Amino acid sequence: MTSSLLYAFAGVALCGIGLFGFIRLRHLLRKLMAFNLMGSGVFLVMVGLAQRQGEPDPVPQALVLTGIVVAIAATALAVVLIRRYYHLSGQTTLDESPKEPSQ
Amino acid sequence: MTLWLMAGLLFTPLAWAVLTLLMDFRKGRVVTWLGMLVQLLVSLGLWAVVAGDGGFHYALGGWQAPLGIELRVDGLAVTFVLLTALVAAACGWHASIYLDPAKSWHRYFWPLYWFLWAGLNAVWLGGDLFNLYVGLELISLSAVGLVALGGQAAALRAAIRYLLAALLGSLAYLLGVALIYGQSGSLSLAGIARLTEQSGGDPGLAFALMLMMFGLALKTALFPLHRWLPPAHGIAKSPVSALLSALVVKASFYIAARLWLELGDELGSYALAQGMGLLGGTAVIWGSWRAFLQPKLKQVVAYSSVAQIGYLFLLFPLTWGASEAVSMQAQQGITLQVISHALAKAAMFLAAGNLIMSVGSNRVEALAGVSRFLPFSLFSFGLAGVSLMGLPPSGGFAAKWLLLQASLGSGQWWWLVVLLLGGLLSAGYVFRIYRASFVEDSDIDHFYHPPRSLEVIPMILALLSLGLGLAAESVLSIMALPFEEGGGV
Amino acid sequence: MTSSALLPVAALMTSLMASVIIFALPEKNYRLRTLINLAAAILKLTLVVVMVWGVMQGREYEAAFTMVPGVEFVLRADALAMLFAGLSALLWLLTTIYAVGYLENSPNRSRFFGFFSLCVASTMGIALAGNLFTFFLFYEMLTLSTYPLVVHRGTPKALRAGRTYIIYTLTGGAVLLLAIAWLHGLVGDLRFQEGGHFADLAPSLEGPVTMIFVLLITGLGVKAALVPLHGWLPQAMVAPAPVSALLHAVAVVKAGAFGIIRVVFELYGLEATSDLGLLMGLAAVAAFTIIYGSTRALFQVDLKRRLAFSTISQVSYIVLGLCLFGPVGAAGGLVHLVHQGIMKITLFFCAGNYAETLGVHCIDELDGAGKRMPATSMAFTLGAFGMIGAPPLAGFITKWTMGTGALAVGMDWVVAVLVASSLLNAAYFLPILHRLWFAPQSRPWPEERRWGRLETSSWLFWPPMVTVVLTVLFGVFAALPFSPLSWVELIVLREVAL
Amino acid sequence: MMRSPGLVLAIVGCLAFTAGLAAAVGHIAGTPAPVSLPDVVVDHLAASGVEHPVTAVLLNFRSYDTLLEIGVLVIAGIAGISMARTTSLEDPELRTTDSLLYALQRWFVPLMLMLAGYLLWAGSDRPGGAFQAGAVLAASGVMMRLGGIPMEFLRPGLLLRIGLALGFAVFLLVALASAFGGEAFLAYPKAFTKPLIMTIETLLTFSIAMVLLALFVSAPVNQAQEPEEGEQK
Repeated sequence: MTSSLLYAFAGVALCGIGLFGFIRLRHLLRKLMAFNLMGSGVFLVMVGLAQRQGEPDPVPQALVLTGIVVAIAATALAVVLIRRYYHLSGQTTLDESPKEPSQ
Repeated sequence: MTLWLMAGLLFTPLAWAVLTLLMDFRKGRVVTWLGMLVQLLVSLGLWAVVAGDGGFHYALGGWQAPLGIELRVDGLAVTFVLLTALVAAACGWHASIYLDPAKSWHRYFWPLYWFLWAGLNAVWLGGDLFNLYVGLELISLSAVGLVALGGQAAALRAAIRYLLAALLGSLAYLLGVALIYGQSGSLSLAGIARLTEQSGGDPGLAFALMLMMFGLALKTALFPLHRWLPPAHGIAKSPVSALLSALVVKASFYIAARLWLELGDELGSYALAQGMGLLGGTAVIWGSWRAFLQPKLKQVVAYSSVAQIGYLFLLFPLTWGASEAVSMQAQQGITLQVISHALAKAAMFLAAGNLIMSVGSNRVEALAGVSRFLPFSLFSFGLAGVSLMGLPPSGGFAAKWLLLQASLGSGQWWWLVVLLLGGLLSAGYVFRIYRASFVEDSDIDHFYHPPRSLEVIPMILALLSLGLGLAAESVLSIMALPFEEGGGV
Repeated sequence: MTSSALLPVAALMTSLMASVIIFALPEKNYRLRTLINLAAAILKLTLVVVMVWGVMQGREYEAAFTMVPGVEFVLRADALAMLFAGLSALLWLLTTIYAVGYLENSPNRSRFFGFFSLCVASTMGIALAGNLFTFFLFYEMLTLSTYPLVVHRGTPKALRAGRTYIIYTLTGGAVLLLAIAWLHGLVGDLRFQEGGHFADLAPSLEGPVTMIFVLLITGLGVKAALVPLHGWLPQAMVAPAPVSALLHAVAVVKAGAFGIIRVVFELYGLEATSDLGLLMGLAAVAAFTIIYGSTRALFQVDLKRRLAFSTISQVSYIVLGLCLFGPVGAAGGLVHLVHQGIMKITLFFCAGNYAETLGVHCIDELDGAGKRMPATSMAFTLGAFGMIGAPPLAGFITKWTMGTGALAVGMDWVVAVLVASSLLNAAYFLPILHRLWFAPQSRPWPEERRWGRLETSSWLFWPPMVTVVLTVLFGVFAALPFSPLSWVELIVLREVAL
Repeated sequence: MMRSPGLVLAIVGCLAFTAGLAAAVGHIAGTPAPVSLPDVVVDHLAASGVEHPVTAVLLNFRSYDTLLEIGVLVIAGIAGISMARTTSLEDPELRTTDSLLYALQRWFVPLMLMLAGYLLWAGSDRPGGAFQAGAVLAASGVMMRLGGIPMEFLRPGLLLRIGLALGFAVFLLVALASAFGGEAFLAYPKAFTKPLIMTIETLLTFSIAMVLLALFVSAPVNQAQEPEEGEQK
């Protein structure tokens, strides 16, 4: 069991926790946190699993860098949306208030 | 030549995204028209090239896989590229007249629109698992941006829900990629396929495949993961809804199908295949039923997308462990279904937009008497409906026919029920709209007449989807073309 | 494309193009619309006549291309196709003329005539379809193009009728599709051909093929209004009179019957069908439908509803004829395709005239209408007598041929059925005739309109006159060449090589 | 005991997922990868124009990914400013009058700028690169913003939009130029590989910082909203 493999398993744990949070939490910002947690988990798995023999592998590191940027973009977009949503509806969750037209 | 076509295909949308970002709505509109023309020509050219002398792999930056990213340019890919060019151009054209230039935020429609188009092309041509992931994100984020554009609380709620679903989906997919890379050390789909063929099935990879399938199914809104779709597609501006329903959901399905066809035999299982098919079948029934109940016109169309997407997932059971011929029939049927649904659904949303615009209400009952005032848009809506019901000679019918043959050929008769019942149920909600439009005793007698061009666009799309059935043979022939192997290793 | 391929396509295109142009025309522009309608109808009629002549010489007209992988789209003009095509081309012309008068200054006319032409195009396609797949294509097209005609008036009643109609026909279509797909999976793409395909059938296939036959007949029976699949027909009566006329005489019910003919004669083959023991069952259903329809007709007070139930019974003559397992009986069934068409369309034209001119819809309002509208009433009378089977009218030819056919193959019970239904026909037609001619006018007409010297608008006046004359001619000169009967005998010689 | 079946379901589901994932990872870890990409990278590193393998992969071997990735970032930026208040950037909740913060700014902002420059330059031969630099740059911007320095150029206008798109546009131009040069799309001409990559990196740094900063600054929402189609306003 190399150290990088340890990272991989840590990543697995993070994925599980993140998923649980993503499913259960209702406050949108918390959901977003949970998503980011899961994301980090995925990145850990990606890097850790790839260089389990110990020698560094640049490719997954590059991939993870790209992944991080994408995740940040997504998070930023989500925050903007959530904030505007809060501003317009005063809500922090997705459940519909009675006055909204229900889908 | 090919180089230029590829460059044009990948470069134009991105470049136009930048250009239109720097302009206001009106200028952006003019520039966009030019870009559409370029895209159409380039896509057509590439299609002609592939139709002429077969598909090929295209190594970006001159770096072969597995080091670099290779694009897979085969018959299927160019068919979808061409389809995208058609539908996206139509929607863009419609939007350029439909959207109100006075609203300051509409200027941001064009860049998002072009990024979406770029993402779609990237996905159709992508042959590299991670690159596909980036392409998917490009699509999702621009789509969410379009849904939320200038919207109010309800629109934002839909957009957020859409974004969260999309993000979860792509994470699941990415996790699968991570596992596959850890196992095979490569990201090129072709290469991985060859490896798995040599090494055979593997539990780790099987789990990875399941993860990816889940993620992609979530992004494709497969029942029961469809809850995010109707609000998003229903509340967006009509041209946007058209783009989303016609193309965006297809992108994630396309990746799922590619994975399945390359890796399914080794890594898939009968249970997984049947399970996907079962969910698809349920989606057909449930989606049609919900569509029948919706009070709002665009909600009806949106739920019908849920149902129509269900058909696509019959690909999995019908190709798993099936004979070459049957599997081919199934693939052709699904391809036709994708194309015809894209055309029909785009037509339907655009027509729905026109109808709503003219009666000033988005409810179904409001259509009473519209058949007297707006026959043209209504007629486009109806023709599109024919294709959704799978009645001849539409593309939807040809697709249904091939799927019937495939399910008979593979002895999986239970899909017949889905196919036939689904057709009848869709007739249920389509005829509900017709019916509403034939009602004569309507109290409202003032109808706003949208510009002619707004009415022409959905008609063209609807006619295409209707005529597709007659040309099915020639459309499908390009899929069977020879394909030069690549993918490194 | 050679001329031989061009002709059937052209015959199809005339009405298709007409409908496209009409849809494009603005509502107000009714002169041009009428002109296009009539021009297209006449053009189509001439094309059909040319093809009939050619087929007579034994020429083959065919256009085909591969539509979906493994399936061909075939348009083919053979003798049988010509029988149906000729009928629909002729009656389209008359019905168009009638409809123009009937719908004068009513709303949504461009929509009406657009779908009207579309409906005829589908009928033409059904006639010319060279294989089951192509047939199905136009069969569903017919469903779609008739729906707007049925609900044309947009009243709640019409919409309800439309709903019933669409549920019946689409379900039938689904069943038919299943059967076609299954058959295609078993034996591949089969074209219609004289004598059918299953003369020597592998025993292993007999089971499925039998089930497929049942499915096929079920799918087609919906439109042919075989009991118990007839529920939509009486409701569809709310449609405007020309539509009912077309639905009953040419388009929908005939499409079903014609499909059954194609399946029995040219797909399975008469012999194979009877070897599989399917003819008897079909005969029983047909016989039951005949009696049932006539009986129900007795109790209808609405004129058009009575005619509707009479259609249900009359159309089954065609099916019954096929089941008589012999050239003569088959001829009787086939010829009724034409005879019932012209007779029934006459009756509906007249019913429409009563409604338009006098505002009469129920039978008990008809008292003394014969004096007010002698010509129309004369036509109605002749049509009715034709239906009853009084010599020398067309209906008599049918029943006579069928009767002899039945006796020739020793199915005497069929004769009993024929006699019984004729009596029933008499029972529900004669009272009407009595009211027309002998009952004095008891009350003023519900809403009377007057048109100069003719008893009604000339658009409405002439079509029934033409059809009634044909009713007589087809009866009297049944023996001459090109009469429906002789044409049918030509077909039967090719079909039933016994 | 149990609060709701949903909760239990979620717990069970997540545990199952985690277990499955762990099993998969464990299984994969046991088997050697048939392809060793690192070796391939090392072989081609010389041709890549940069010494650091990660940067080589990012900006040369898999530059298409990076191009699209920046696209994604720009999209987020666009969506952000599409909701921006256009009248004024002054937003009380983003103002502070903390004297300590002022003091810190004087020291930190220049430092952070230097650090950003260093990260950018370091990227070519050791860990670092455009994104890290951009992030630091943006952070310093955020700090100034908090300090109440107006930074008018962040008002949604042509300037901001140019800033957003600049890095991406240049990247794109290089990509196309390579096509002009007869190479494949995105293939840098051999001679200029290094300078090209450096220019791209620099401009990317700038744009990335712009996007992140814009997302922070123009997050305040405007009142502009339009009703759903067919709903009365």
